[in-house]
Amino acid sequence: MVITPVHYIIAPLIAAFAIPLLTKIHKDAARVVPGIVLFYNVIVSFVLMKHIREHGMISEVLAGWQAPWGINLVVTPFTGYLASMVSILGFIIWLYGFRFKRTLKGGEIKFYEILQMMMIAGSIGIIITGDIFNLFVFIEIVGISAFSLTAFYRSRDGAEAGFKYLLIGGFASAFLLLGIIIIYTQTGSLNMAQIAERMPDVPQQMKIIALIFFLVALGIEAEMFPLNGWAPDAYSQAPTPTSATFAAVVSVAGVYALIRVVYTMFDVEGVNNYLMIMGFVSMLIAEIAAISQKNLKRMLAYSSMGQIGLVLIAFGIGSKLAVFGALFLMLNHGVIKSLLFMTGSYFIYNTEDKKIKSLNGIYKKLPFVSFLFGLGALALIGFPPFSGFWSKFYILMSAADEKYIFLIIGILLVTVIELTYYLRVVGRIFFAKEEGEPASHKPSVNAIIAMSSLALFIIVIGVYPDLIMPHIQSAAEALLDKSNYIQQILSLN
Amino acid sequence: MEIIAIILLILLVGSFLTYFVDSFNKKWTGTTAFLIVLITAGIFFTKIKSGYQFNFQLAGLDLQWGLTDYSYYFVYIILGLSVLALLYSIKYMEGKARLGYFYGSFILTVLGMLGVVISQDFVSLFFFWEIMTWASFLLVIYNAYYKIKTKGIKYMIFSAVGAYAMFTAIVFIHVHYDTLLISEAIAKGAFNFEQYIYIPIFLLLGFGIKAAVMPFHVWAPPAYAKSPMSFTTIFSGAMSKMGVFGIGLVFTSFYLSSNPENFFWVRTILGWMGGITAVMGTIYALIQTDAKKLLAYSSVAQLGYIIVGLSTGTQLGVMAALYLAVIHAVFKGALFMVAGAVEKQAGTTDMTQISGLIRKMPYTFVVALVSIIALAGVPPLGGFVGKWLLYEALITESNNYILVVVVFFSSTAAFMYSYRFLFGLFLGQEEKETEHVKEAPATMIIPMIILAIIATVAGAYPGLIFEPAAKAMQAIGFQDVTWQMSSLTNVWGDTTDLFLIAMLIFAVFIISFVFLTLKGLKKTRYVGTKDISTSGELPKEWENLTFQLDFFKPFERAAAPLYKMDMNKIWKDLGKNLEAFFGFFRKIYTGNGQTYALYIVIFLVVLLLFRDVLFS
Amino acid sequence: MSEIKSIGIPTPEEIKQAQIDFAPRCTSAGRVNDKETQGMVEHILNFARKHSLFVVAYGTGCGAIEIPATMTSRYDAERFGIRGAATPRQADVMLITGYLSTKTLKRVIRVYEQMQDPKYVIAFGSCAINGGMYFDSYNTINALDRYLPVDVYISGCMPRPESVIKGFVKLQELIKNGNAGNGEAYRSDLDWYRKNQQKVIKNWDFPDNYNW
Amino acid sequence: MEGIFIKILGAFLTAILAFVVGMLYGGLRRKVIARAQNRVGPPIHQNFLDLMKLQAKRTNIAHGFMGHMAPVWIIIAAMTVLMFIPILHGNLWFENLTMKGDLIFLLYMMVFGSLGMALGAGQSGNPNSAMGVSRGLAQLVGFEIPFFLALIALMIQFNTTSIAVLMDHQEATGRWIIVDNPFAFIAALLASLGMFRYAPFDIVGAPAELASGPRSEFGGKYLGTMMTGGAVFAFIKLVMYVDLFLGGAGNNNLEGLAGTALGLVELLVKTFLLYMIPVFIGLVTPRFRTEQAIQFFWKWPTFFGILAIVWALYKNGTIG
Amino acid sequence: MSKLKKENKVLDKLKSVFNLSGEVKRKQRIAVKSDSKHVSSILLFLKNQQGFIHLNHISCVDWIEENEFELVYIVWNPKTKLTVLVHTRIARENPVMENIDTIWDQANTYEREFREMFGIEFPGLVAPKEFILEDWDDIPPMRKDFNSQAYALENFATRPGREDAQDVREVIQKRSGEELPDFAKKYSRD
Repeated sequence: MVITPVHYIIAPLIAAFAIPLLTKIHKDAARVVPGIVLFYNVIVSFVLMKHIREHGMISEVLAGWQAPWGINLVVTPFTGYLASMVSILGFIIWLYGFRFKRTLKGGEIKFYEILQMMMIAGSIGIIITGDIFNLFVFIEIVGISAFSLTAFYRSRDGAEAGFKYLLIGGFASAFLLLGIIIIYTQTGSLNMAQIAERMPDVPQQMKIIALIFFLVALGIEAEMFPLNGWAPDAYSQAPTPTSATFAAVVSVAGVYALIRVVYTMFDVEGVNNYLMIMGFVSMLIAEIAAISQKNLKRMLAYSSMGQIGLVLIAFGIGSKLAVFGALFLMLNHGVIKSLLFMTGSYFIYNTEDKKIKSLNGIYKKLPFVSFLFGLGALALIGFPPFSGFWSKFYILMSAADEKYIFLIIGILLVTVIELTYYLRVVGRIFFAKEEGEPASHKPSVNAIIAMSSLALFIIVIGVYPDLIMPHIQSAAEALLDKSNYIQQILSLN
Repeated sequence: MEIIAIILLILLVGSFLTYFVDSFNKKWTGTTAFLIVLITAGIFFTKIKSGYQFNFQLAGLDLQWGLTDYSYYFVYIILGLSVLALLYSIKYMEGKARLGYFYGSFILTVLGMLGVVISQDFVSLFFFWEIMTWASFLLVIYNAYYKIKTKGIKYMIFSAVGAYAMFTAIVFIHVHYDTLLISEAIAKGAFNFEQYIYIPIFLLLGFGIKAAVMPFHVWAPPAYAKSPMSFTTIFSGAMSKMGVFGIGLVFTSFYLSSNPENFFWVRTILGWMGGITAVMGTIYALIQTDAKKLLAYSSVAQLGYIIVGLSTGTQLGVMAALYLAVIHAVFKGALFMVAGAVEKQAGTTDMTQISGLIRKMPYTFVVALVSIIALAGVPPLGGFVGKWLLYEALITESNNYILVVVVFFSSTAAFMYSYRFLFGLFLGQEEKETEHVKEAPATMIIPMIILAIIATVAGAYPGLIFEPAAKAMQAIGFQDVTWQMSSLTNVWGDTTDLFLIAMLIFAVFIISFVFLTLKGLKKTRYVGTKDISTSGELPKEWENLTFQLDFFKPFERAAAPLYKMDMNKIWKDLGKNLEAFFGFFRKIYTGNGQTYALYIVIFLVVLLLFRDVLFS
Repeated sequence: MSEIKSIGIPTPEEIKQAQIDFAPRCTSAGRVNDKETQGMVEHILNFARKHSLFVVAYGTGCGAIEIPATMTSRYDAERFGIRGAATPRQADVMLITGYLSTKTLKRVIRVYEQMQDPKYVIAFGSCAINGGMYFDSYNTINALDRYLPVDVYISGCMPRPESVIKGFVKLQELIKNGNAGNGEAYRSDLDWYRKNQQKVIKNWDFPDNYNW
Repeated sequence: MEGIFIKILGAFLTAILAFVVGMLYGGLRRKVIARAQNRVGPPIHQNFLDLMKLQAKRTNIAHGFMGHMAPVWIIIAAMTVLMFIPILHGNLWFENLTMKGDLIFLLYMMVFGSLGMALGAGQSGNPNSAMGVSRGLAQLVGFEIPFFLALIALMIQFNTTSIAVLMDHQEATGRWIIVDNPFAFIAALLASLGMFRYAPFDIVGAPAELASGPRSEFGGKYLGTMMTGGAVFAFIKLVMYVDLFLGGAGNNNLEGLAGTALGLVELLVKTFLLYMIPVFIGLVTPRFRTEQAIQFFWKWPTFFGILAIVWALYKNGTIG
Repeated sequence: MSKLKKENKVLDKLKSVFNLSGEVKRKQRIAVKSDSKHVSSILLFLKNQQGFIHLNHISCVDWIEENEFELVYIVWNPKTKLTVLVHTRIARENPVMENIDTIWDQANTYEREFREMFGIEFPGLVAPKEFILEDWDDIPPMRKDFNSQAYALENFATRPGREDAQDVREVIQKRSGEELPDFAKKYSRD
């Protein structure tokens, strides 16, 4: 096998070092090279997915140290699914931001490209690593890229948002490290499979305290209430492709980490309830906050938090159908929210301020972008025949299977709130009387391609979900089959 | 490929095709849409017969599409009315902006409605229901440039609440009865009000909101009035019938049930809700000054009758409901078309602005007259049959004597707004402002006249509608539905012969008309409306002799307590309070990094303190 | 007072001319309903007309107060078939009750023209006959039959209800003989009437076509 | 064949009878009012003279097609309702094409004329007409409620919606429905006050306020035809009340012409007595305002209507 | 004099404030004569200070010999039951008088009438031009130089025999052969 999981990590790292040099040769290199790297990642994903479908999961060890002693990269159908999703979305976001420099006021394009690439690569690393300390390292990589990107515009607000993110990210790192330390002292291992194997021997109190540190730390990354104070500011101040990345990639990685820790490493009762309740609270508060937002990007940020809450609810339910729905929703959310951020970015670009108010009648200026935004909004709310419908459908089905009737009603009521604010924006875009004469920036070709491909995905999956469902199904099975995971990793060596 | 899938595909592709035709050539957009739906209707009625079924799998679910006699009955309404509405629409929408958008959404709505009635499993039902809802939402906000925040959104919120209630019911049917097929759910007794009462209640809530039942009707009047009239025709005529369709489906188990006592409360409550809907719709209709709004409230009231009919559960009652569903689609479709024609030709439908159009738009007036007579339920037109069936059902079969008075009150008060509509638009003073008005173009008149003819024929030969209605009733659980071609019989054996009535009225009409016309023919003069006896005063040009404002003020004063119950205000207050409440929660996100850090610490501490409670 | 001009007395020729002007319109000659030409059907119809007089009372002057008295139990005009009509469309008889100012004349003409044939006019009191005590007023017309065809004048200032009933009985007699109802005469002599009317009513804004 | 001929001839006879009696009753009313006011009053045949005069008007004004048609609607409604109400019970000549009336049909058909005339009045453009129509419709909503309640009471007490069956029942038991269900009669009687539109419910045509309301633009042949229709309608209403509550007429055992004559006399007596109730009430009362009239109907008459239903249910054995 | 204490008090008060002449006509009635310029201030004073809150009437007299119009404002105090008549005179050519409908709304009606019947202009009077007359095109009819009879003869057809409006008393006298009574002679036209 020529292509191994390590290519995911190696290629971006090499490129990151090479870009400053290549920029000297040709100034466009900084923009082209990340694309090549991300595209390579997509190829890697496809090859690996094909491989694991045929031969089962892959566990690659680095530097010759066998697991559990060495660092290993694991591609199961689950991680493979997420990694593919992240890399594809990453590539599309790059494609969208290809001509990004023209919008820059401060900062340098090469730093932007490198950080963006590193953020995506780090997220992939979080997903495929099998080692808990390595997880921490990757989270730090993502975090540092994210802090810098948040403050990329070097404006007052940007700096403030970046600092907030940094502050809270610091808490996350500290707690995560604390958790890792506790676990290491108790199990003497950093390999997740081995930790999971040895977990039954750990004293209950230690286990729980370690779990709480993990929950708080990773909850910050996964934007769980009340740990998500950084998110609205970061989303709204970062460059738009970065916001899209936050929504589609970073949050996915955060949720992955949380789920991996909760599902695989620990065997504590009550975590599921915790996830469900906190997920619901996050969702409720986020949507409530979103309804009174005046800034489009902030609104989308709160909406993202709400969607992540729904994902957590689904993971909290924990049945196979629920996990399936959650994974489906993660994919849908990544796609749809990227689309919304991309289109929303063009709206903002065409108006003076980022206010929703100034979107009145922008349909006439940007018909195609408006159309895509409307499509995305309808899909995100969960209207058929768009892909969002199916994920919500399965999550609610699974909740019903467990007879959580009030949860279902709650989720649906929150959906009504969601629908209200999205349709208000859609109504403004299409039907309100336009005011003023904002400058008209038409979308560039690459952006149109990126956005259209996302929209196409939404419609196709919406009408014929069978295209993607087998993959998600196997991913869900892989996640839930904990013993198989442990055995495979520990016996493969 | 299955023929039904082809039909849906034609509509789907047609929707996009229309959109693109519009950017190509604006003139042909309407015609394209009309042809697409016409072809669809042609294929449907020739190729698909009742009893057709199509099973397939999607997304791991067993789905089933098909047609019973019951759903076929509604297909008549949907496709028939859509074809006429689109024919009408060609000229009506001419010269307006975003035609592609309009027709695309229009066809999508038709697709959604068709999908709803052909679905025989809940997932497809919900799927198409939602398509129908959002596509119609796009059309509702098509005109509402200013009130987007309240009017259109109100419709969507109510629809969404209804749809999600339905969805909740669907998932629970899946959980409790392990089926998604409607027929199986009915067979397993999912709607029996014995166990899991919330399932049928949620379903009824979902359908009831679409059928604009009492406390949830507030979305309907503005939505009906603000949409383009050619769309309101099917919005009020056909789409509201989807709610009726659903209620009928849910009640199938009631009609089939061996112990109907289970259903006593639900049918009583629903019947009363329908009755109150009828009354409130009527009394609000008669204080409107905008003809479109008047018709919209009237639609709400008429839907109330249908709900009452369904809730009786007797043969005559359900027959009344189904008959009214068709006849309401017919006359209300025609009336909305009339309102649209007036709007198109005179620029507004505000009855305080225009009056006296009868000489300018004679054909439109005749259609309006016929439809209004049908609406008011006065013999010999089709509306009377529905009213008769409803009253007889309530009196003779379901013994609901007070409800029948409520319904009767509503339908008597309906005379008032019926008159108001005709008087406001067509009769009264001929003002100078409307001098330029001309008769609407032929493609707008023809569909109206077709509908008017149907309403007339249905008065003498209601059997033409009874026949499919009887079949439909047999499909939802009635046995041996009896009907006659042109007479009505109740269970006590009292008969009313409609054909004779029609003939008698026609004969007297001819005799007295000829007498009155021929007598002093040459010495009878027709004069304008300025030539009236105003105590000898010569009306000046600027003098306003039009009586339009506060038309029914005495009635308003007499019925003042009824007007105090304003549902609209209650909902509005609820919305405002909720938003204020949400604003309070929003303050959690202070935007201060220190606060956020504090949250994290507190959260950690709380988790650590309550770790034994939370985890074990 | 010396500034008031003395008014010239019209010459006999002028008086004669005036009499000629008045002559054909004051008598019942030239009616559609000569007794000779009156057939059986018309006779019966006249009987009905005679006994069914719907009255639109144009309360122009002080005579308006006499009408209610006429309708009361004491005088009981209803026994003659006299009955109030609310609008000119339904009415047969118009009562001009007293002096008629130019402003009112316009309305009276309008009402008269809105009545349907056959229609009758009864004028009350000396003011309606010749101006009465207002003969030299700047806004009271002096000779009503210059402007409208009058069937019966009731003298008096004001006529009491007995006189009013007498007038009605006279009208009934005329109707019976086929001598009342000047609608068609008015129509045929419209030019003459219009000329007179327009002389008084300065700002003539009636519709051009005469409306029966 | 002969039967049909007799029926059609009988229908014509009925129409003529209704017309003559209705007109005479109108004249009688004027006479009664006059005598009550201590004056001579017009002759009884005054209404015929009025009608003749109106029809003999040489010119006529119509304000357009609907205005022209207005009397036609009234005639249609009057004739159709007439054909559905049996004048004499079981009589060969006065069975009116044997269309045994359905009460709900009658209820709707009776408003047909008013609505049609309202349309004609509306086209004239006279504000008074529209105002009268507005009042009339409001009043209609008022008095239809108790009337309908009374009818429902009859329907459920005797399990029929047909007026003919009710008459059969009265003949069979020999007991009038006024005895069987007095409250229904009271409710219907009070409703009839509004139906006749005499004082205090003459708010539609109130001459001093509205210049005779909807009729203000009609004269000549139009007014005459309306009068005809109105007269027929008055008779129909009376006959309907007699049929419903007072046992109908013609229940004698005499054969042939004598029986018919006796039946007609019986009918005239009953209708006359019934007619005098609204006339006398109208004689001594001033006029209501519209909202007062509506509220009147919604109070006591409605109460009696509900009482009638309760009574009917009690008699029927459904309750108690 | 002591009887008319109230009246004199008001008159004295008025005299002390304004330059006017006046007298107490009789019980409860005071007449003052003033310059037309001061009328509005007098009326305001009466209304606001003295409690004459009611405007009874305004009348106008055409003194054609003196070439003046006389306007009389009659105001009334409901508490003391006193009436004050404010007389003023204005020139007959281009007569202009101050508009007082800001003090009493009902003055508007009187002023409209004066405008129409006498041709007096009230600057600032807001009212339709036509009040009683319709389409009047002669000099205002209440002026004494307007010849009503001539106007009537010219405009209205006259019944034969009444053209000159002869004094019928002589005819009566001749017919009856009786002497005219004194009161009849007193009001003789000549």
